[in-house]
Amino acid sequence: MTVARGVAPLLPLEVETVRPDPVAPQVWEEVELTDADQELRKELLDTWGDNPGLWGWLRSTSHLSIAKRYIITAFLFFGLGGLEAGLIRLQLSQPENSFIGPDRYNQIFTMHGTTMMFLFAVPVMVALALYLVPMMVGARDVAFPRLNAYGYWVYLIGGLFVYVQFLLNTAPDAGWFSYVPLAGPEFSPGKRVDTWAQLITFTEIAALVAATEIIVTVFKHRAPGMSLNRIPLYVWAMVVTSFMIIFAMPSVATGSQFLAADRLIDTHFFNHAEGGDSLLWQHLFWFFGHPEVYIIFVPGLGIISAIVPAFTRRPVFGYPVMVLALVTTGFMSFGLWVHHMFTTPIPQLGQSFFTAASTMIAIPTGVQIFCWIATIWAGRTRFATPMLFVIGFFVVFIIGGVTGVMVASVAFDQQAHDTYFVVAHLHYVLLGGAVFPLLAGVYYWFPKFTGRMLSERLGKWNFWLLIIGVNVAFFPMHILGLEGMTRRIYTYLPETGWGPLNAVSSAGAVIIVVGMVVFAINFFWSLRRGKTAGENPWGGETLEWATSSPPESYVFMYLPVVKSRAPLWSEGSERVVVGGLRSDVRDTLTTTLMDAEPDHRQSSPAPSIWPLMAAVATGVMFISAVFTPWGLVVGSVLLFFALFFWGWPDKADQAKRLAGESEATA
Amino acid sequence: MKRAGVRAVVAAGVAGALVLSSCERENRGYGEEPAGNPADAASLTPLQPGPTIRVTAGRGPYDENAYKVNEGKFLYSAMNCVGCHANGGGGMGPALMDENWIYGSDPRQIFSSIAQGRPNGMPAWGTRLSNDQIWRLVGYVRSMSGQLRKDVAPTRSDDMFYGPSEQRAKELTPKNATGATER
Amino acid sequence: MKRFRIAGDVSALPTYAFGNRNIHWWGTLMFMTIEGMTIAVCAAAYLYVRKNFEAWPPPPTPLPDLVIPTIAAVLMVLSIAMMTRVHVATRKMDLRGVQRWLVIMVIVGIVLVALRWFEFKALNTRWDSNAYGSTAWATVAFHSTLLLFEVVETAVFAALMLFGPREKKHFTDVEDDAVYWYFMAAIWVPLYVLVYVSPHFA
Amino acid sequence: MRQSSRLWPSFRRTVIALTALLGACIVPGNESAFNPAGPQAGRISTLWWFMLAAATAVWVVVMVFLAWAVRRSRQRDQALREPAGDASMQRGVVVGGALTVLILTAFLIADIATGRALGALPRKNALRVEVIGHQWWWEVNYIDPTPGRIVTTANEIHIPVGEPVQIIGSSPDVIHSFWIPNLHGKKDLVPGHTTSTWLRADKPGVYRGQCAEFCGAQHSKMTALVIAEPRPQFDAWYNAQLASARPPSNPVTARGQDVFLKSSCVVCHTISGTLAAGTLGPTLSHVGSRLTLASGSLPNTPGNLAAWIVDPQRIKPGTRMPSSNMNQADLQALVTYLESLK
Repeated sequence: MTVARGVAPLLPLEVETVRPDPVAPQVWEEVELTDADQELRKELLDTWGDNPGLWGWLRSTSHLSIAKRYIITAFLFFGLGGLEAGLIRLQLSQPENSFIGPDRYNQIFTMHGTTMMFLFAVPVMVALALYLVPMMVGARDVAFPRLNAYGYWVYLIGGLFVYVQFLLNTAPDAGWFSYVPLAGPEFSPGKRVDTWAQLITFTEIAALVAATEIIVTVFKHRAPGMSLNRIPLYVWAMVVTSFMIIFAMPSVATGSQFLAADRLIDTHFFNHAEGGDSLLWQHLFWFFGHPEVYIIFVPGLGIISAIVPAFTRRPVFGYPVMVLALVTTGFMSFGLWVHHMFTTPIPQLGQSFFTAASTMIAIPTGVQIFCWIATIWAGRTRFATPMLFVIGFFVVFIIGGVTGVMVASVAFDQQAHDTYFVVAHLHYVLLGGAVFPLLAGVYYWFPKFTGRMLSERLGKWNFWLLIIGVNVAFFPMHILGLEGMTRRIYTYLPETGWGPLNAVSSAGAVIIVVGMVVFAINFFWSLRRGKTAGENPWGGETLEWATSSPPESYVFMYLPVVKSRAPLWSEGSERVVVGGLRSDVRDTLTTTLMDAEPDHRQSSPAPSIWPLMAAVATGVMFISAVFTPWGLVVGSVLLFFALFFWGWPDKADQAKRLAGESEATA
Repeated sequence: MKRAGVRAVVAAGVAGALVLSSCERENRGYGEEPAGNPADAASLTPLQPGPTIRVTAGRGPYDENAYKVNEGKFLYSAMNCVGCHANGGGGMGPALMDENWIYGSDPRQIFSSIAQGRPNGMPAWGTRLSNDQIWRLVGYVRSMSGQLRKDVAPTRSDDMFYGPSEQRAKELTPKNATGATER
Repeated sequence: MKRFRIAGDVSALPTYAFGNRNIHWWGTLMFMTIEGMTIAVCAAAYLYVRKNFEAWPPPPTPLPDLVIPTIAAVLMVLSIAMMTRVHVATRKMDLRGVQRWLVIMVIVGIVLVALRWFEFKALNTRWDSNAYGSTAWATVAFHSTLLLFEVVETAVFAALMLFGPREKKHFTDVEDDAVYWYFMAAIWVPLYVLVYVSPHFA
Repeated sequence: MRQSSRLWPSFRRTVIALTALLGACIVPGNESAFNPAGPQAGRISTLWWFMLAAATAVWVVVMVFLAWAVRRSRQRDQALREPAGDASMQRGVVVGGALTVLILTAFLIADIATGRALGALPRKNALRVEVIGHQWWWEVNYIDPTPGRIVTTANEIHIPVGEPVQIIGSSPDVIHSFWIPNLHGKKDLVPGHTTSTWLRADKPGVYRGQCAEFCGAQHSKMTALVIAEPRPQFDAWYNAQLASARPPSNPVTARGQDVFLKSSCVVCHTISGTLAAGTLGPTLSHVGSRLTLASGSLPNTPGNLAAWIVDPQRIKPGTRMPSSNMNQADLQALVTYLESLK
């Protein structure tokens, strides 16, 4: 079996490992390009650049442009979800409000949950990772570029499908987790819940595909020298998140296909009269549901671990403990889904196990928080907007965390389940644990995306409006929840006494909307008139700051060699790199899993329209399946042709590639 | 240029039809009463004095509305129509899922069959059910023999399974008592 | 000013690698994990629903036949052995061997798909009869999508190796296809036992 | 269990004193878990106050540490790098981690203790009430060995004060969830499963609860009332419910009954002692004595009853009760008759 091993021996890299915690340089110095480098840069731009015009845009497989589209689309859905939240708060701002009828309201709150969870939270974290992870590990592109494009197009088609149905009065109206039998064939006539079931399929495919790419990129495309203990914490967080996606999402993808089958071809998965069980749906959904909220939260932890070193001028304290905590959180998240079902008639015995698991999962997150606080204590901290949002994370998330531990107890959960106490908990954890770190990440990496800085003044306004708005909007909900206000009610009677606190909560929602408008203004204003940012405006330690802002299409002219956990801080006066990758073909380096030694060169596929065609075929397949089961057959034939032309090697491209290789290495 | 224009118009028409059809299918229409007075129900038999006037095929108000037809299915079991008609296969009462219509297959004729009652035991539901409820039953009865669109007809119910649901029923062209096809 | 220091030259490295050194192997592993979880969820639903029945399969439904499913399961296991011929041929870069065995595997695949049609009949129940029928059909149907996808992929690779623009890298891709076939065939054995054999001992 | 129960009340007093400040801004009213009227809700309320205190303490401590770390960090001119710094940080993290484990274990013990305490509450010869959730109202049946003494009513459950009550829940259509915050936690009524929960009201009063699991268009107007009253009053009410509906005593109510029997009401509603025996909707045999109409949507006044009969869709859009077009005189007679059915 040794025939296939590389001809040339592994390269002796004259690299010695630097003291583990290098000191952050005061002033950041950019690399000076020689004439030869300028020449190489032109060739690389020509090879890696996207073709011009719309056709080029549609065929693009560059992870930078795909990830940018992904993030912008996710933020558009965030805006739509926010509008829906605004409508909900308007309707609930006073008792017996006739602003929205029950049918419209059920569609709006279901679309709010579905949009925020499936079309914003997971996709934006995954999209941010698709942009940053390849750069942070020192790779030129994500592992499977065409698959990356396919994932984005499927996500876009899913999002458009559900919102077109919303306009056609066919948005799902059974809650973002569509409990059967209400979402079943008998009690949800029409095509509303079918739309939800197919949306799940689209967003699952997109997330699974992205998770596969992130894992393979981190395992096989790391820069030479980046051994496992030198992988940045953000990248560790994204690897853990990707494994959670791989293991959790098939559960809901299969479950939603069961639900669609029950509704279309009369199967009996959830029909208790024919042996099915509605609790089977809850198990299938929440086995995915709880890891899902950690899939949204763990990237937030990763973002904070990426931001804290830059603003405290020292690496995060306790790297091994942090990685262990991330992995533990990933594993434990699969062991506590039944705490969503404490009030259902399942045996009491199992519930105390899930109480223990739900309580203990707070430990890894707690340890991480203490490590960050220790890092802040030991560092010289500068409070720019990203760091403000990190402090906001501490303030808001910990309230959500402790209420989470409260509802972990079976006894208390019987009072709090499905009330506004849980609504308060989930908003504190999601806004605190995901949106605040996300906004911190946007303020931190915006210079890298666009080459311009977001304005600090607007940033501070945005932060203070948000943190006040979140607390004013969601803290009263704790009290409302324990005063009997249940979830998903479109109105309530005046004598319930919930009016005043709901009015306060609605006022808070207005503050949040104003805060997000300030963010949007800051975003669009800075795009053109923000302060221009160099390669590394914040003096970050990880490799994404070694590229220009915004990065060129080839990202790294030479692949950097990593000597420590903070590569950019241990560079000294020269950047050690590896040369020899071809510039006439999209050439990338594949390295070994443990110590990232160069193993072989891998040519990244050229841009192609077929991922889009495959996504359209997938769309035709699943959308027509809503109306007729035969749609699946037609769609799969179309998908076959799309995948065939996607994978079939292009003769000219192959010839050019092989011509450049000598016989030894071909 | 003209052909492109035509194609654009056709595309817009198809898109419009799609929009209208799904809007109507999902319209819950709480509290809306069907317009028109059912009293002018079509006559029971095609026989009429003088020159024969083509009876235009009428449309029930809920033929496009999945929610109302599904509520009709609820009423079908709640009002114990199952007792005589079974789940459409017939028993004491005639079968409802086949192509034979003794008293006419026009929605207004079905309406009057339910409202006025028919010989051999069909009770008069006119005083016991509101017009809206009877029109829902008319919609459901027509879906049993595949008269309604596939995406409007109800699917299985959470009870014992008696056979393919109305959504998967084959479309049968209705015949009246004399065996001649109605339309 | 800061300069680049080129500490090594990778141009001499090969452009393809076998086994877990190449990224497609890892991609296949991830897809196998996803499909494995999907099958696990179907099996879990099958077992979860079982507790709602006293008799399994419920009385009017006869026991699933064993003849054809057993033949298919044995052929599935044999197909693993035959696929290793392809695997070895790819490692030896033996083009003739790979072409011959891929064509054989496509034929085996078509036979398996044909048998699968009869295996659905051997379930002796419709998917809409009751929860037993639904979960049995779901388990076999999800695996059938794997089988169909794998046979089509093998056919495409056979066409590529026979007629298409071949290059050495494609041997590694055929190897990954073989690995995926092992997974698809191996996972069918427990499913066969679960859906066809276990009702006989309920 | 003996030893810990002596500890428990003293512990409870300190906890309640500690959170009196925060508690002040919460108005303990009807339908509130803060104002337990029974042992079950009481135990859970104690657990809540303990957890609130612990959680607030955790949050405050972490915020204090964070503020201290931020202040200390701004005074440094250079990030701390020597091993001494790492050692003190490690001590901090280890102590923090240990405290977290400790507090979480305390939460766990408190929960298990509450769970066992709830299980240990007396259940002997409890009044057995079957509650069936329908799409958007509650059917209530008092189970009794002798069939003649079974009382069927809707939306309002009378229970004797101080005696355990077993609620046996089920649902024929979608998942509902029976929850009276003042008395006990919620239990989901899942089709195909029956579930049971035990309540006890130690103080008389009307305790309101709402369906807690989203069940369709009118999920928000599906309210249940539990009316706890002393034993004699309960027995009087029970016997009144057993008796069949009062026959009409004057011409107006006679005409009302006649209108009722001739119109579409009989298809869905029952009035014991008359021909009306429909079971699709709630029984109206003693509708006059009920506090609310349409499952808690309206107080039971003649005006509301008339408005509800004429056009229920305006009050509960989506409900299955059809609107009726009867003339004013018939309507008044019908309402008078129904109100007379005490």
